[in-house]
Amino acid sequence: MSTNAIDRRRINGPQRSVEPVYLKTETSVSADSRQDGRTRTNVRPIFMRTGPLSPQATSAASPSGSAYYEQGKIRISCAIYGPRQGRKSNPRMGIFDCDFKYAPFSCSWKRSHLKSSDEKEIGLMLEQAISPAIRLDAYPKASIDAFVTVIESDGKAATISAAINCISAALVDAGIEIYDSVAACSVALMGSEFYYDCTQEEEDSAQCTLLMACMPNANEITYLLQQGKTLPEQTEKAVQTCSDLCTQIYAVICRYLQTSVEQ
Amino acid sequence: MQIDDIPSSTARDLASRIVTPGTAITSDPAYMRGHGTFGENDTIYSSVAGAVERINKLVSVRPLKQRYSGEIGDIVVGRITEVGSKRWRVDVNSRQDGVLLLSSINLPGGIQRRKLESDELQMRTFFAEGDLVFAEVQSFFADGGLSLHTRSIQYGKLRNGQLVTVFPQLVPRSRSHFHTLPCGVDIVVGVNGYIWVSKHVPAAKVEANSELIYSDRNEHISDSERETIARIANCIHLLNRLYVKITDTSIIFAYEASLPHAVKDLLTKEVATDLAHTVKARLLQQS
Amino acid sequence: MSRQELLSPEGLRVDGRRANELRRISCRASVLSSADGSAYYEQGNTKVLVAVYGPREPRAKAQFNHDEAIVNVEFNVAPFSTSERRKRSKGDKRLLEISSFVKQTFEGAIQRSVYPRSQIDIYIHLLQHDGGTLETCINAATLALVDAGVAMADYVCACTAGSIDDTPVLDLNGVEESSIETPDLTVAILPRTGNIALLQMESKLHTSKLEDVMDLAVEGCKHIHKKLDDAVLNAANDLASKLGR
Amino acid sequence: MASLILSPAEQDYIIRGVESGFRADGRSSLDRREVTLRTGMISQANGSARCRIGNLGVGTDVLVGIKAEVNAWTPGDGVPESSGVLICNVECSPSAAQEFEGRGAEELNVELTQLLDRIFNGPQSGIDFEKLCIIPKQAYWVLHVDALVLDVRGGITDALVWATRAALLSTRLPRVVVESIPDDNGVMQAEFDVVDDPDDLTELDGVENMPIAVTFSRIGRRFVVDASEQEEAVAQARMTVAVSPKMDICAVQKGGVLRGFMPTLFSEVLQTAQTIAREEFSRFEKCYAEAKSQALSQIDEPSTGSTFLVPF
Repeated sequence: MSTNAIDRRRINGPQRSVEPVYLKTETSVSADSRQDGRTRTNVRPIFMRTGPLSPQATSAASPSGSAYYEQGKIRISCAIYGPRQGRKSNPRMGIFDCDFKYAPFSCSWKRSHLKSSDEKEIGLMLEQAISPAIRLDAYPKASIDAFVTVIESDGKAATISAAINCISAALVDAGIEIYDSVAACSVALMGSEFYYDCTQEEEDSAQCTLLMACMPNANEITYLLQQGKTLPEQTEKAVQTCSDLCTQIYAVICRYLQTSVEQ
Repeated sequence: MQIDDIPSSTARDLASRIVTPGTAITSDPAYMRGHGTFGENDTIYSSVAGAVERINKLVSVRPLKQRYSGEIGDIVVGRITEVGSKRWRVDVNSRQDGVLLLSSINLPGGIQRRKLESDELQMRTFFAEGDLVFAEVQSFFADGGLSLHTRSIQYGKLRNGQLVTVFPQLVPRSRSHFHTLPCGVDIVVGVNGYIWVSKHVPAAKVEANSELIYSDRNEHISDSERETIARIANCIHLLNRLYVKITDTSIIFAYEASLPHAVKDLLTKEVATDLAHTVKARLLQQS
Repeated sequence: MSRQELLSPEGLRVDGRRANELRRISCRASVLSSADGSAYYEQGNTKVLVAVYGPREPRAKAQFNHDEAIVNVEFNVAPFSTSERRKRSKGDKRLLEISSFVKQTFEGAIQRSVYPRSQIDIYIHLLQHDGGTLETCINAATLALVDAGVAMADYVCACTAGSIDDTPVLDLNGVEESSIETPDLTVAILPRTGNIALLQMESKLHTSKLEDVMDLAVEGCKHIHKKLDDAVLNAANDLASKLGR
Repeated sequence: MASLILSPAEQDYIIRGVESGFRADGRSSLDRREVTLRTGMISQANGSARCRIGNLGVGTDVLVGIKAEVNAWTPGDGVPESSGVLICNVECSPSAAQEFEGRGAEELNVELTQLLDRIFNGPQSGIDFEKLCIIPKQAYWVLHVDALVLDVRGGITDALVWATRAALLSTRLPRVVVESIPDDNGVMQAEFDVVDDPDDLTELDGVENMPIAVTFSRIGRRFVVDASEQEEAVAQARMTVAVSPKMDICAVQKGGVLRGFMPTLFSEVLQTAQTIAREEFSRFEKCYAEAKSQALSQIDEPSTGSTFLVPF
């Protein structure tokens, strides 16, 4: 996509440069054999580390908590600053603020350095997904800021759910009080079956994508987004499958957090 | 068109005239300039659109729609917007926020308790942002701001009900603004257009323990009380939309006229129009 | 559009008006429920909606002064207002210019000393654009301010005028305004005293012709004053009758 | 949406009221306020509508204008080869709330714009975008949906979807004539020109099965529909469900930062959304028919061309 606003602080390349249009390869998506060999209900392998950006010596500049999260080709890094004196403050409870940014090289087309409107909206989504889990009343007048950078992205809904998992891990690393960790996952409807954790090609050819974040122990859906048309029963079934999938991802996150704390 | 040109300009005739900004009212030097007017080489011109009012030698123009401008002794309802050092800023639907000083509120533990140092640190135990306060205008500041006080026992924090906002011009100044309606609902009619409709709490109960005056907890409100409060609130909305004086009598008229209808239909177009006719008829008949 | 077509030999203009004829004006006061004062104003095909709030507590604690009200104007243009859809960003210079013109005009007319330490907000929405933007904004803002009961020394009426083939022409529409040869001048006056609140012209006009173009515009303003006065009286009488005055 | 701060006592009063099924204005949890709809008041736009949700002319107020423009197709635009596109843009005016001045409304504008885009731009909206393509790989129609929010008294998402739906229904596009003309070296090139005739206008296809949105605000342990301003200040979360006339779910979006929805509550929300959507569609038809008749009657009475405040 060409840059819309003229960005004076950087060297702007040619006004309009376009992603090459690849010859369409035959993508056969069937129940058991997907493009990358996964089965329909198979989730891409998850790898995560907490604390890469926040060395033990806590200087004011370093974040109070951070996490690095990989899910298949998706790579996300997140830093948490806070609780600290923020721009806007609420006397009764803290404010969770989230800043989301794709790296210019992270998607198949070059992303602009300036924050686009869909990045702003994703930042808002992450706030709505995570802040129900944080004990905001324990931090009156303070603000907790999360800065999420997507290093590599593969599938929009999958990237957002990975970002949510990454933030909830970083929150634990930052020692911020939360009711329960938030786990997120996404499914896409192709034909009449829901495919778990889809890549960008699968998402483009899907009729509908559904993204859900929930707190499995607290049994509460903290975020839900469906894009595309489905039958009501399909939405109901999708929410059910998503909550089961979230419980599994939640288990992975918790196991990792326990091992990292024991070290 | 000057007043003096009219041969028999009786006071009543003068009063009922609607003027717009820039029209000359009178150039008779005997008259003095009041609100809503300004003088230019000894002619009085009106600066707002409204009805001319003449009180013996004072000519003023009261605009039909204007924000509340305070008078000393007015009973007002306000919402705390900001907690400052030893003071609260209160939104009273006026040109600027009013000020409630820590020294002009009742301290829990009765009148005789002296103001302590710690009170200044725990301002939010008395009033916090968003709280509704029932107060009286005590004085004016140099820049026209209102200084409020809540020193009498009936004043203080408002609970157990909901707020309705109306045009300030519709609330006439009267002796008392705290009424208990026959249908068992308390209303506080603020002269600044904020009206608090709440469950009836016997006055004796409030005086019993003065710790209660700053609590945020509502008492138990039964469904029938809740329905009556909602009915009264909708009636006040209706009166406001009809641009009719809002007094306890007009509210009672509207309440009685609304009884045959369900509460949620009161503000639908059909029900509201025929309610409007009955209420206007009774008001004309009564006045 | 060659100049000749703008003014036909018989003296008729593009939309059939005479040289000294105003476009059809229709306006109503108190059209928005939540604003203190509001007005909807149509002059020809230019339609404007104005909401006035205030005088109220200034939001930004920094900019208020203790002895008089400050006037704050925000002017935004609906993207569907022009024939070719154009979305303007918040910092668009042209919009800021018009809002500063409106602000200067009303800073003189409003009796700001009556409302110390407060702020009067004027929010203008241009719903349809066919020439005479500044003119319609000022007239609509006047109507909304009077509807809000803000103390003003007098109405502020604005009108545009220009000259085509050396004949002074009143109230230019979109086509006449955009053609390069016709100079256009906007004048805003306080009708009672005739004082000029604003005089704005961005094109060349020979000084000899300036006099009669200005007089024509002032004539137009007087006519607009009558229209605004009727609208205010309608709204006021309507409220007064309800109140049983 | 607009940050109205209520006292703890008022919040408690509203929450207890909702949980006992009796709201502050007498409505039960599923009752909606009256809706007034007007169409065709922006003559220069291809379609326009104005929707106010609230009783006695006091409520959330939205004006939507639709301008259709032709755009030349270029490969990298992300626009499919043989279909038109719909671009939404929502602006909250400072007349709705003082904090919307200057850049104050930017975050809300982004959220509402993305929500409208999620509902109306794409196959889920039911609009036949193929018909909006003039010449594949060469030229297509772009529908600019611009919404102006004049007043916010709760239920801003529903008002936006109502107004956009009415505006798209009343949209008329000029007819396009496509013929192929041999260019200088004999290759047949497709050319088009737009017929500028006010009586020869075509409607959009498939607009009758556009969805309608119902927003559920969670208050305490229950939820309410069409929350008022005070109820939205107390609500801890909200869920907007867009339902098509054939009872398909076209979009679901959760909002609100304080709490989430229990799965049981969500399935109840999904069922209620369908029953309410049926009533909303019949109500929409009635309002839209009245709006069209109102538009005809007003042509001879320009001064009330757009009766903003219903005279009472």
